[in-house]
Amino acid sequence: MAAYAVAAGQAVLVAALAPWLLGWMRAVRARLEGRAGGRFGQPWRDLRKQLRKEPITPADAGVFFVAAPPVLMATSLLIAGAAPYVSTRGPLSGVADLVVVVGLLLLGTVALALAGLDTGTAFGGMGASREMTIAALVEPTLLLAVFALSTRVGSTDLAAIVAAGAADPARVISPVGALAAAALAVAVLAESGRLPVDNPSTHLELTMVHEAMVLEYAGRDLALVEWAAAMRLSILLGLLATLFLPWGVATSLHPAALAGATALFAVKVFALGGLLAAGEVFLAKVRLFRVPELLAGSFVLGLLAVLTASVLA
Amino acid sequence: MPVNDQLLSLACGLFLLCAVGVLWRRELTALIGLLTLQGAALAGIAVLLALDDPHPEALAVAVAVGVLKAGVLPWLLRRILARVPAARETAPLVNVAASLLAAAAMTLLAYAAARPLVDLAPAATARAAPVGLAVVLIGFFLAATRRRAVSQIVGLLLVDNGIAAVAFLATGGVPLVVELGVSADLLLAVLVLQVLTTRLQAAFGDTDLDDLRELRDR
Amino acid sequence: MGLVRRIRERGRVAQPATPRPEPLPAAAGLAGSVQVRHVDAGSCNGCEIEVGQAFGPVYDAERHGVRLVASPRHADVLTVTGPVTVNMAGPLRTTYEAMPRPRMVVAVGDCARDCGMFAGGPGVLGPVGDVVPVDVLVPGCPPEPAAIVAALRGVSGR
Amino acid sequence: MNPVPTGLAAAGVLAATGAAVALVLPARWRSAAVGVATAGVGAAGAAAGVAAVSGHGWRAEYPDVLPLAGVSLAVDPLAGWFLLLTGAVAVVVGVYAIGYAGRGGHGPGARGPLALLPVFVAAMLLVPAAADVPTFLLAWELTAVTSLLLVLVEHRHGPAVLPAGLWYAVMTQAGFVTILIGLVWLAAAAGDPSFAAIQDAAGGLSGPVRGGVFVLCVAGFAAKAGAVPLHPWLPRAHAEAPAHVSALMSAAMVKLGVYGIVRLGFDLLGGGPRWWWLALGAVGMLSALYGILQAAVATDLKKLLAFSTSENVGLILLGLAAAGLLASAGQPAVAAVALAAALLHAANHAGFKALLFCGAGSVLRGTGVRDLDRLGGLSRRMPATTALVCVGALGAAALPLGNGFVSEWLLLQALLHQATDAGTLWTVVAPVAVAVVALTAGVGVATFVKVVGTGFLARPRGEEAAAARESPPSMVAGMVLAAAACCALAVLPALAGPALDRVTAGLRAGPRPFEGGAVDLRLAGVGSTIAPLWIAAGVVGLAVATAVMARLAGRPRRRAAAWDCGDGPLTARMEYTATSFAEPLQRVFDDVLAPEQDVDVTPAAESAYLVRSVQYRRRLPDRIEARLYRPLIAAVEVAGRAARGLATGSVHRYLAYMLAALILVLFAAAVR
Repeated sequence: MAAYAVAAGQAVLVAALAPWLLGWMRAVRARLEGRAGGRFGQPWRDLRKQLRKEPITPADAGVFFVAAPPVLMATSLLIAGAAPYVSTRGPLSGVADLVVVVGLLLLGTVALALAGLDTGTAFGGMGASREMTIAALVEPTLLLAVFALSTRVGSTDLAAIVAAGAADPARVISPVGALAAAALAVAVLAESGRLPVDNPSTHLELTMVHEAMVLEYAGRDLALVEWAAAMRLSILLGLLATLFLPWGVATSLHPAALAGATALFAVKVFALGGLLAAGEVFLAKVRLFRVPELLAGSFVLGLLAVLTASVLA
Repeated sequence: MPVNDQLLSLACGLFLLCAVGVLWRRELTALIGLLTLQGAALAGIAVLLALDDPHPEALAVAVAVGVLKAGVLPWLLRRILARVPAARETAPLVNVAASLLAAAAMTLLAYAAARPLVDLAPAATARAAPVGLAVVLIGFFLAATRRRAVSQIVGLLLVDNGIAAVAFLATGGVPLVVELGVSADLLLAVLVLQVLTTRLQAAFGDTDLDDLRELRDR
Repeated sequence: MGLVRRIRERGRVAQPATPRPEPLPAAAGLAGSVQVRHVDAGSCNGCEIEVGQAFGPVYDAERHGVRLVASPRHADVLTVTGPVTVNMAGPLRTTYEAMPRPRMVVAVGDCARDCGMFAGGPGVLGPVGDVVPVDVLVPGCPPEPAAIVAALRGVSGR
Repeated sequence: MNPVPTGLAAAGVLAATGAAVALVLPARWRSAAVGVATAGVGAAGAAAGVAAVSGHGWRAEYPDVLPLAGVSLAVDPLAGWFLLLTGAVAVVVGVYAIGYAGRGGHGPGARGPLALLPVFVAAMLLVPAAADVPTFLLAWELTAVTSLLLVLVEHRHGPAVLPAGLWYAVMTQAGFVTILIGLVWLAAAAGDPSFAAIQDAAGGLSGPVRGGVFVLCVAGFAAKAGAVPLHPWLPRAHAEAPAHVSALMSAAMVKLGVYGIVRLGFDLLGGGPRWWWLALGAVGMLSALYGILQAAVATDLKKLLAFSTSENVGLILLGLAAAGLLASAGQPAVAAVALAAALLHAANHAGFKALLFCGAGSVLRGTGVRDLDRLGGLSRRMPATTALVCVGALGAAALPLGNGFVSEWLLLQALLHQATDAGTLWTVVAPVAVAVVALTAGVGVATFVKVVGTGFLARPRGEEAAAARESPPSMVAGMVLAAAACCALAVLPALAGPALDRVTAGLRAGPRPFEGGAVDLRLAGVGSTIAPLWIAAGVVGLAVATAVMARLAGRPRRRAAAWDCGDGPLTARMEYTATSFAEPLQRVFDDVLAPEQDVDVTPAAESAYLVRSVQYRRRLPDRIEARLYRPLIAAVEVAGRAARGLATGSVHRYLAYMLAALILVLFAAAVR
């Protein structure tokens, strides 16, 4: 029972943290660009307002358009609850599998892509087409990184991987870990629609990927989509943090350990987010057809990680 | 695993990553930067091996390799680049994504092919020997598929670095004379190519080596 | 790296913020968050330059919870500039219709208020208020960025 | 009473009855009677299969049925798995055919095609039940002939049907010849044509014989399975055959090729050296990647599904190859997982592909087109079909909540398990295989988003789609059955666990792949668990909860015209089409697909800079076919022309040839 409470707590934690993370990243960026920028809590205010506004369904759209935001939100919540962010003693062992997590993320992407196509607008279709292309090309990198990580423990169970890493830090700081982290980091950028793959703050439709799919959403639909997108960023950064900096993740259900792990998780995710935001100041979006190059590079990194893992085993 | 072995595997990883990075990047300055880093990694490997078995000659080779690969050769390349305005590999014969996949395939091949070598001397150092082989293959690939003269020189230097790495790792060091002889050859090659590039630039306003076909008698 | 040095030397270019203005009662539902969609209904583009400045690093409307968005579906506030021309009346109306309720219109510039120097011109239909209901007017030809920011702050309440 | 022979006998009787009834009854009742009979054949076969996988073995000899060889039947768990799979597909297709073939008695509703349908199903059921080489070959050929006739049913309706039939006939017969040679060679070497005897003798055969038999038979089986590069018949035959026949062929018949490989490689020959499995794995990876890339850029719905069949067969073959490789490297526990993954994926593919081909048939019937670029808007006009196709697409895309996901997860588990003592080869092959599976899965998702998104959602892109009608209830009912099977496999794959345990145990492939678990699928050899039921419950429950909570928090929904940037209403021509959706992928894989594109720009008369119209044309020739088969066909044509010199039309000459041949044979016999 306590384990289920931990899972629910994790889901709530990630859901609550995600808008703050976005605000923090915007603030870092604004600071480096010489602007004053909004407050950390601004994304939360945006969400609160959007939730109260009226949703609009395009005339030709059907059930997919309406269903996509809750489905996207549900996949994010499920991953947030199942992944061992705070404790490795999660109850959802058949869900907290790295391959399942990759699949659930893809399911959310697909829901949104279908919604984009369901609107019948040119931009919706364009965004869906690009998003699916990128998602398809990211898969090999993601799974090779999974491969490299799972080799050490002989299982793709996230809790087992994190627990093994927390028990033996030397395994994490190794060439395998570094290569897998680099490969996964590029994949995370592509999955969460950050620079240089997609520009989350663009207003130019022709360069949009994620934004183009959601141009038709309004009101609470939009709130759910943006909230879920923010959660996906937190989830992915959280995965990077827990897999490659596994220290502090609670291996018991002791309240003190859980509280410490929660605080540490927030610190790790915010640090990674700040790093990402600072890095983005120095980057420009690459052309869509240069993205495969980037992903091929990260694919090679993943492959090297796998090879290194078997050489050093 | 002892610290020394860890450092060695780190140096080997860096060595291979630099080669992959050379395929990844298009800016010629970045290529030279990566080559410098790779030279440093190679020197690092040599130093670590020399420390394993303290030997003044081996240490001298390591230092010489470091000076040459991370100092002299990159400096020469930068000088070439300073005279040639085209600073990017705009249209390689094989596109970058395919090159990277080819690099992955070659790494796998190197790993599979070097297995007997590893079994022969099952030391930690020999286990990393496939890295050198992979770099040799990547170097050849680079030289074969890039248009700019500077990229091709970098490719040849990768080949040399790879050979040196295999020699170091598999045998625990190359005889001083051999290594210095090879390096002198290479220095000569770079100097010749430097002259060639400058002439090419003067004749065609470009350093695309495919233009050399124009010189053929018809 | 040059960019790092520039960032360190330049620091913050945003002007210090003025005290918080009186919030509009009509905008209470927005609760400190305003997303803006901009429509140029036929202006000389003078106002556009000023609107652009309002969202630039110096005036930085983002710190008051105001953001430009790419679709009227995402927007709460429509900023409109210029006298409404015959050809832009329809698109302006559709844009307003496309916005989810509650929604507001901020008319920017003298032309938006009374067609300014273009009044009576051929192809000019009339001021913005004739086409969509206007909640806030920002006078000026063109208005200063600070005035635009102040008007938007009135809507966002921050 | 043993249920296996009862089921098989019932299937035989029902098939004969169905065929007879089809020939006798008037057109009005024909499709209903035959549909019910076909479903009955399927149900009987499936019942026999269920009995076999739950432990009822059976074998019987009928020496008098056929002269010389006799007929020998046996059903073990492996045969039972494929009986179940084929029978279940036949139930779906039988119910579906009641409506699909009930169009006034022409095309698929004519006497002959309907009479063939139950016979085809019975022939397919006979293949896994065969227990010696002659029976197997007989059943195989019966399947090939009936399916060929069924492919040709609509030859008056389209010019592409006859060439499709020709391709299929040539490839399937060539495949039959290689299987014939291989199996006869094997039987000769073993000294007895019965499978049991071959199994006993196979261990003592020499390496070259075993290898030769494996290569010959696998070539034939892979051709039947539609593996690249033996696939060119598949997109043609599946696209041109009536939908229910496509469903049977793609979901069931293609699996018989897989059955053949499993039976031969793991049972009759009992495993083999590494190069067998490396070659099989290479074919599998090539099929998977090439199939899905062609599917991703295809716009013909049925052709797309056919290429997706190649892809899935590729994944299955990859699983088999991994099983063989791991078994030869001394990793029986992981090998069992890989084998179970391949078998489960065969079942999953049967489920979703039967559903999708039936759905394609409904779309074709409702609109008259199968070009995705002219479809769209069907979610309003054909809601039931759309919903059911979505279930199939979810499975085909291998996304969580779909049935394909579970088997791909299993396959990945087997490949990801980095067995340190499995040797260098495995260390090098496994990452490549993982990358191929991952890319296949990713592109597969994009492909099926395209199918659903451009085929069924938003506005219709052509007037045919605008006038679409929903299918009759029996077609929908058939699809509902298939969808129910998909959902069951997706949510409770653990139910298949004991059956798969028994199949792998019967093949002596290794220990049981699964540890018990009513809801979770827990792997014995690999420390991983998946709980599809909890995943599905979590996603659905959380989505409903989110939707309800968001609704309570906010205002009522409004419907408005889509945002058109203020410039007039959006037309269907502004929508993304299937071609435009796939364009980025096509560009990324330009070097592999080598599309032929033309862009014609017609300028206006007033100025060269004003464009009156732009025309874009794209053709995607099958490159493997062009490079591999065109030269072959050309060579055959040259040889044929040369051989025409022998045939002058003189009867005396032909008789003389026969005499010469007879003398030659006798001479050879005498010398020997």
